[in-house]
Order: sequence, then structure tokens, then C-alpha cells
Amino acid sequence: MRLAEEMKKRLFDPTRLRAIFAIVVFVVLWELGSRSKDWFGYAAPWISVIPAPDAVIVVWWGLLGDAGYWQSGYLSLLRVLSGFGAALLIGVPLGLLMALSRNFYGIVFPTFEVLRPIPPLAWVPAAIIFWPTQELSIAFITFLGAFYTIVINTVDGAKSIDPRYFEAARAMGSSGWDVFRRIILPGTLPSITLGAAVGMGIVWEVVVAAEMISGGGSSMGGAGASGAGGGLGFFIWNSYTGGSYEQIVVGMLSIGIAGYLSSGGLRMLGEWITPWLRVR
Amino acid sequence: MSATPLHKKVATRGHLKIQDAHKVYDPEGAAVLAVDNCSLEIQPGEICMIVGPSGCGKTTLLNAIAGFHSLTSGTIHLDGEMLCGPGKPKAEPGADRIVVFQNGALFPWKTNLENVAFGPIMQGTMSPQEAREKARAIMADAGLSGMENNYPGEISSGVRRRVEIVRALMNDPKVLLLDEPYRALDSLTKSVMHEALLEIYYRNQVTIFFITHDLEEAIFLGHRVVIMTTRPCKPKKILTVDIPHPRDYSVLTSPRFRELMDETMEAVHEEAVKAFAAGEREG
Amino acid sequence: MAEFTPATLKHPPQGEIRVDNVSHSYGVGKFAKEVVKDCGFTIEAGKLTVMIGPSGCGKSTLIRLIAGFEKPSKGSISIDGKPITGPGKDRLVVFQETALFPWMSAYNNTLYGPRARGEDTPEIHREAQSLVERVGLTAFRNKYPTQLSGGMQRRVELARAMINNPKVMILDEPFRGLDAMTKALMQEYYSALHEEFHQTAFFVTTDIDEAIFMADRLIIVSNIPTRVCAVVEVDVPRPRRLVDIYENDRANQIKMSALSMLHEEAMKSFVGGSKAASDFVDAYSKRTGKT
Amino acid sequence: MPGLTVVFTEWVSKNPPYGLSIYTPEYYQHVLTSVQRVAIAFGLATLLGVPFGLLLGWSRKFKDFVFPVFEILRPIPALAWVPLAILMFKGTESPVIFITFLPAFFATTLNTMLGVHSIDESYIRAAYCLGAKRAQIFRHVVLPGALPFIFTGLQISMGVGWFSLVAGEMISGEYGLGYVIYSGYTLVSYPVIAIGMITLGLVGWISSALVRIVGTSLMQWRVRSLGLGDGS
Repeated sequence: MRLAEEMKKRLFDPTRLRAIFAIVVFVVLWELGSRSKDWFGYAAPWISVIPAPDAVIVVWWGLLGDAGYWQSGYLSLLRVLSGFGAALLIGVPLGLLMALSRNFYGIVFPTFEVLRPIPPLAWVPAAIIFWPTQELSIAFITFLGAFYTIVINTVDGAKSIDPRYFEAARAMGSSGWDVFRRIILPGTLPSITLGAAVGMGIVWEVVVAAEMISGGGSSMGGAGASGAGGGLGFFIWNSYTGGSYEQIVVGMLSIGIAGYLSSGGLRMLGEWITPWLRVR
Repeated sequence: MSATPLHKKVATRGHLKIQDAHKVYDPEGAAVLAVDNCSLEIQPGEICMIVGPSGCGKTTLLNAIAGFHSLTSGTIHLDGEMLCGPGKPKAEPGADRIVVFQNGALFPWKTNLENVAFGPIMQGTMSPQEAREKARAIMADAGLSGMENNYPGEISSGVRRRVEIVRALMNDPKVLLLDEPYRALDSLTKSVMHEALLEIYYRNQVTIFFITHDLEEAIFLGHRVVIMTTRPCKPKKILTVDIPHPRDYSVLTSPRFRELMDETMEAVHEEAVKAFAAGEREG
Repeated sequence: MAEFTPATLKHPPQGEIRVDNVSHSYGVGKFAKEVVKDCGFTIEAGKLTVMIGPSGCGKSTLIRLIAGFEKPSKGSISIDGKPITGPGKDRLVVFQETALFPWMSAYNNTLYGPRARGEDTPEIHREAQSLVERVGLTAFRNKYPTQLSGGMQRRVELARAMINNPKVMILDEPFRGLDAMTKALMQEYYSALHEEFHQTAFFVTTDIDEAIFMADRLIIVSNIPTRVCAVVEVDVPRPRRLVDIYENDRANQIKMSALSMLHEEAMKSFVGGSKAASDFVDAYSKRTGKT
Repeated sequence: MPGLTVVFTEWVSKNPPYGLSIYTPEYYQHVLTSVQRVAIAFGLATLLGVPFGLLLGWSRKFKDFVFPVFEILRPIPALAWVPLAILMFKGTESPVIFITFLPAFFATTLNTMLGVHSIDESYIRAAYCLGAKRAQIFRHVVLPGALPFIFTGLQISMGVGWFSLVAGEMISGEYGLGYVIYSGYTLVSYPVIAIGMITLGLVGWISSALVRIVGTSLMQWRVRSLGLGDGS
């Protein structure tokens, strides 16, 4: 009895109902806007060129059985994960080292601060020149996207550990590796997960852009020349040049979903490795 | 500076009457009785101290008077006017009852002077010019001149509490509602603050509803001390403090003070242990 | 269940700390600020020594010096005749507010010290268990600090220090921030603990009632730079109860004299340099007929 | 990659072999174009994002109805909008500005909303106690209270603005620093790429410094509070 009531309460929670209502209205408006020229003879500004949602769904449904579509998603995901993983593997130790050694910080931080304002995508041509394969250059740019936030968050996190923790640890006979393992690492974890979450968002942006530039820009050719080889960013660009506008929207939504899922997964992972932050 | 004869003015307003207050919270289906059948009458110009363990429901009562929350049932009158009662579960917040919060709520983005002048300007009872002039005068009276153009973040927490009380008095309220205002201060600063509060009180004779869990603070400041039971909250024991005002810190070691401490200690201790066993909570 | 017995019970009380003519300043040259000035006192072995002074004075600095986190600019500090050169497990600090590691459960916090020294043995686990039981937290041993109430956190912190068998417990306003009632219970709790084990302790506070209730010896210090104003032996018999202490004439006599000394210092620190506040204090003093 | 000395001599040369230095007017044309685009996008994002975020934070109902849609659109990277932007807006200028605007708008709105949520309930209660009306509270409590978060948002907004601008200019555009970098690549004049990158870093840094300066001058209370006070 109690459970049924609870379910009812959850189901008819006003916030949830409003959210559903809002999304329905949004889709309807989108449909009306897209079809405005056919239906009302008046082309609504901007939105009338966007394909209507029902057309998008039809195309999407067709694509679900298409290996090329999945292959694109898989390629993008692979790039995201490799760039992100590299950023994490290099960024966290570097950040910790910068936080722990004053000398190292003095040497590395200024260089870091000079390079940081340059947007990762400005590195695209330089990366292509520098790295032997296109795949490596995309990986490098992706890496760069997450690298800065992860390093900065790690440094800030390690530096903001309450100094009393170190004093308490030292007084109880702890030192060196023990302090690092039991104080510095767990003390920095919350900010590392935060930096990683932000980095994940940037990484998707970068991958999409890099795929578009390398695929869309005629001069870069290479592996990206075939539709399936280029990832979701290329998928979008290819749909654009090919004139199948519904596919553009499918690509956008797919990236949105993939980005949302990867951030969500990362957040869950973050919560799992910092259990003490969950409880209150 | 002390031209007004102290403690001579007779207060005529600020008569607070709480009758049969009930409050039930409903967080996720589990009904919690926070205030149960609580009746209390506070005379004009009285300092009434409400003592009870943390989380016992004292603040719920204060929120009902201030108009932040509704009561499930019961009535509250201020000077004969019904604040909340049948047909009107939630009082309207107003400048006749001003709360001084536990952690302080001076707007950090306004200077002390702007903070003090805030009330009358908002209510439209004074022009900004007048309000600032009056604020300057009233701050000088409370020993706060020279800090008008500082931001609250620039002054010590003890001084911040005083500015906040002055900000409240600027509106000439009927009742001051203080919610453990000195909790975060250390004991020595606290004792200085108590004397400062009394100093201000002697000049204004405003009714004070003061929540605390510090027994010494309660007896030192109050005309009456109301000891509340732990959840649900209702008066367990009401004690009249017959030490004459004006008081200062030498009262703390007087025999009568000690007797009163003894008299209340047991009742409070009993409730504290009860709350402790139930898992004491801060905040 | 193995009973927990601190080493201090097995041996005669240890941990006499002598603070000799210590001065300490922060900053250099023109910006140097003297925080402690010519301080000298003794923390007797097996006794509970309480230091009281206005907030913002150099009490915490003195604690950092005794704990060995910093070296004094002048003078010397020794424990059982040996000079203090750095932090050590013979002097453990229970910090103001909590310094429990938030990422470890109460039990793991308790075991921090032994594990740091590689003593993760079954015996130490038994000891930790009985200690956790002793502070009444067996049911809460697997909770993280944020899940515990303020009073419980302080008790975990006591356990975390006690398992290392320190010669001296240093407590820096350990009950500050607790509500008055929990605070009273914690005071009685620690006092009883002391009466049982007679562990040398140095307790710093700003609360006069707390100070007199706890102390064997009371050291009253001045506003910054910290100097010793008075040393009072609190010869009120133990065991003590909070309820009794209000009726004890000797305690009240000490309280009165300490209050008048401290009130002056508190006013000084309250005024801080503000002309208006000092005018206010003057006016107030005139009214009450005190200076 | 070209050595730093090659890049530097090109950059300050009166007669640059690759055609771009501080003495050539095109250099300033490119910088100006990029700055203009960012300024328009950032200005629009601020003008729309701050009120929108305040409304989201202030009104529960508004948030319930609008935020879900916002949250659906937000995970889509700004750059995935490029083709649609080209279709939706005619010319080369508007699409670039649109994709610069989009992430800036999201960052500003989201942080402003969080800023309103971060305001301690007791400030609002205190204002009610002192007789303020809802509109007055919005002006005197909500707006200044959210200001620190708003400026964090603007700081991020400026960063992501430059970030997308570069990509936008690389994909479509005839002027701007992104275009300089990309054309440097296609024309195999590598020092130009480096000049473009360095200039971009410099201009980006200056623009976020400007936001910071405006922020601190508007939030004097925070600057001055850091000096004294005991934290409690």
C-alpha cells in the first residue's frame, strides 16, 4: 500500500510533470518551426531550415541498423577515451609533483601558464605537422583539451589540503610515502574527479571539432576520407556536404547523448572512489 | 553619552502571546512533531531566554513568529494583533519582528552603513538621505562610528553581531528575535558581547526573544528563562531570574546566580542527556 | 575483551614539559610581529594544566611550539629534560575543530598512528577496539567523520591520540564550536578520563568555567604578545562534577579573580584598535564603576 | 616546426618573408576581426545569459519549465552546431558568432543560476524581516549575492568563447586568428601558424584579465574582506 502511494507521489511529482511538459512543448515548437513554410506559408526565421523532429527520428531509425553510424560513434569514443586517459595519466602525477615540489612548480608553472590560454584547437595545424599520423595529432589535441583542467585541479586540490592533516600525520610518526598514500592522494581525489568531469566535457568538443576540421578541410584527407573512418564529427560534416540535413541533427544528438553518458559514468566513478563525500 | 536614564523607560509594546502552537514536519512521509502544545506569553520589554538542546525545535518556534514557516495549529498574537492562527497558518514577515541569525546575515556586499540604513529605505519610511543620517547617529550611539564605510567582512565577528543588532533596532521593532547569535564566538568575546547587548537593551527596552543553549548566557541576560523539552519542543520549566538589572559580569559569581544555575542545571542536563542519547546534532 | 591501559598507568607519570623564557615572532625585519614574549611555565607530569587567554592571542602558537611544528625564535622547550626538536608521538595534539581525516572511517582514523609505524598487528586491533568501546563509539566505528556529530568527532580524535600512548596530550580548544550542553558532557567525560589515567595534559581554552573545572593548574596569559599573567593552583578536590563546581567557594574565588584579569584582556583584544570601540568600552566602564 | 627565433624574427620583421608581422596591417585586421566576434558573442551571452540565469535561480516554476530543455541542449558540443549554423545564418559572420555565443551563453546562464542557489537563505529572510519586497530583494540581495558566481561564469564564458571561435574560424571564415593559423598550414608558412597561436594566447589572456578586473572592481567587498576578519 505504502509503496504504491510512494510510486504515485514520485510519478506525479510536479517537477517531473513540468519537465515532461516542457520537453513536449519544445518538440512541438520545433516541429511547427521546421514545417512553418509548408504548413503556414511563412518561413520562421532560423528554425525553418532545421529538419523537423519526426524526419530526424525516421532517419535515425534507419541509421540504427547502419554499421557506419556505429563505427563513427565507436571511433569518436575511442579518441575521447585515449586522449582523456592520457591526460589523466600524465596530468595527475604532474599536478601532484607541482603541488609538492616548490622548485618543480617554479620551473613548470610559468611555461604552463603561457601555453594555457592558447585554445587546444589552435594546435590543430601544428599538431598535424608535428605528429606523424593524423590519428596521433587528433589524440594530441584531445589530450590537450583535458590536460590543463586536470593539472590545475590537481595542483589546487593538493595545495588546499588542510595543513593540520600533515601535522597530525607527522606527529603520529607518519612520513614520506605513507603521507603521500594516505593523506595527499585521498585528499586530492575530490578535485581530481572534478577536474576530470570538466575535462570530459572539453574532450568531446575537441574531438568533434578535430574530426570536422580534419575531415571537412579538404587538405587533410588521409584516414578521414572515408565516411566511416572519421568519427561523429566527420559524420556531421559529411552529412552537411552531402546535403542530408536530418543526419546532421542525428549526429548532434548522438554526440550529446554520448557526452552525457560519459560524464554521467565519470561522475558515478568519482562518487565510487570518494565514498566519504557521499555520506552526510 | 548616557543622557537617557537607563532602565527607566517603561516598555509598552512588544507583547507576544503564543497559544497551543503545534508544528508537524513532513519530510518524505515521516511525520515529525517538532513543537507540541506550546504556550508562552512574553511581556512588553522582557528579555525571554529560550533554552534547550540543539535541534529541539526552538528555531521552529522562532520561524513561526518571524513568518518564515507556518504553524500546523495554534495562534500567535503580537500586541493583540494576530500574526498567525486559524485560517492564517503563516505569519507575514515584517519589520516589527526582526531576526538576528545564528551565523549573521549582514549583507556582505553592502557597507555597514548601507546595511543599517537598509530597512527604512526598503519600507519607504525614510529617504535614503535621512536613513543614512539616522544610521550614522545610531551607530555612533552603539560605539560603532568609524566603521560606517567598512564592509562586514572587514570587521571582527563580534562587531558584526553588534552591527546586526543595530540594523534591527534601526527599524524600531516590537520584538527582537535572536537565534543563538553568539554561538560561534569564543567565551570571552561572548561575555563582552552580552554586556554590549544589555547596554543597547537598557536604552531601547525592546522585547527580546533569545534562543540559546548556554545556561550561563540565559541566566545572565534574561528576565525569565524558559527551558524547553527536547523534540517535541514545549516549556518544561520556567524560571524567573530575580537578579536586578542593570547587570554586569560580576553577577556571574554572585551567590544568587549560582543558586539559579543549580536550580536549572538539573532540568537542562536531563534534556541534554536525552538529546545526546538520541544522537545530538549541530546546527 | 582486552582492557585498554595507557602506558602512563604502567609507569610513573611522564612528560614534564618545561617552557623556558620562550619568545616567538612571525615575519622578518620591519614586518616581524612578536606573538609570544618571554613565556615561562612548567606542565607537570600527570597533571592537567590549563592555559586560558583571550582569543587571537598566541595560545595556538605556543601549542605549535610545544608540539614541535615550529621552533621558538628565543628560549627553549624540553620534555623530561630532553629538548624538543620536532613533532613526535610523545606529544599529540587534539586540534581545534576536527582534524580527523575525512576519507577514513572512525576506526581507520584511530588506527592511523600504529599503521604509520607499521604496527598493524592483531594486538593493536584489539586495543583499538577496546579504545573505541571506551569512548562509546563501537556502533559508529565504520562511519566517516562527516556522519558523526561534533561530540562524537572529538571522542574519535581523543581515541586516535590515545592509542599512540603519548606522554602528553595537548588539547587546543578541543570543545570549541560544540553546543553548550554537549560541551558540558564532553568536559565531564574528559575530566573523568583524566581522573582515571592521570595522563599529562596541556589544555588550552577561552572558557573560564571549563578552565577551572578541568584544571589542576591554571595559567592565565595576556593579549598578544602572549605573556604569563598568573599561575593559579586549582586545589579543588577530584573527582569533580560540573554541578558541584558552581557551589564550590574555592572555585568561585578563583573564577572571580581570573575573570577580572581576563575581562581586561578581552576588552583590549575586542577594542582591537578601533577608536569607537574603545570609547564604548570607556563609557561602559564608567557606568559599571569599573576600570 | 619552426624554431622560436624564426618565428620571432618574422613577427617583428618590417618586411616579413611569410607576409605577417606586427608591421603588416593584415595582422591587426585579423586580430580585430577575432576580437570583434568574441566581443559580440560574449556581450550577447552576458546580456541574455545573466537575466536568464537569475530567473532560473529565482523562480522555481520557471526553472521547472525551462531547465529540462536547457539540459538537453547543453551536452551537444558547440562545434557540432557548425553545419546547422551555416544553414541557419546567411553569410560568414553570423555562423561564427553563433557558435562562439552558444557555449558562452550556457556557461554564463548555468553559473548565474548556481550563484542564485548559493545565496544563504538567511540573507533573503533578513531582507524580508527588514521590510523588503520581492522585487527589492531581487535587486539588493539576489543580484549582488550571485555576482561572484556570475563572474566565474563570465570568466569561463570568455575561455570557451575563444575556444569555439578558433574552430569556427578554421572551418569557415576569411579573417581572424583561427583563419590565420589554418591558412598558415595550407600555405605551408609555418611561422605564421606560430604567430597566430601566440597572438591568440596573448589576446585570450588579456580578455580574461579584463573580465577579472571588472569583476574585482564591482566586488570591492570581497577584495577588502580578504584583508581582515576572522572567518567566523
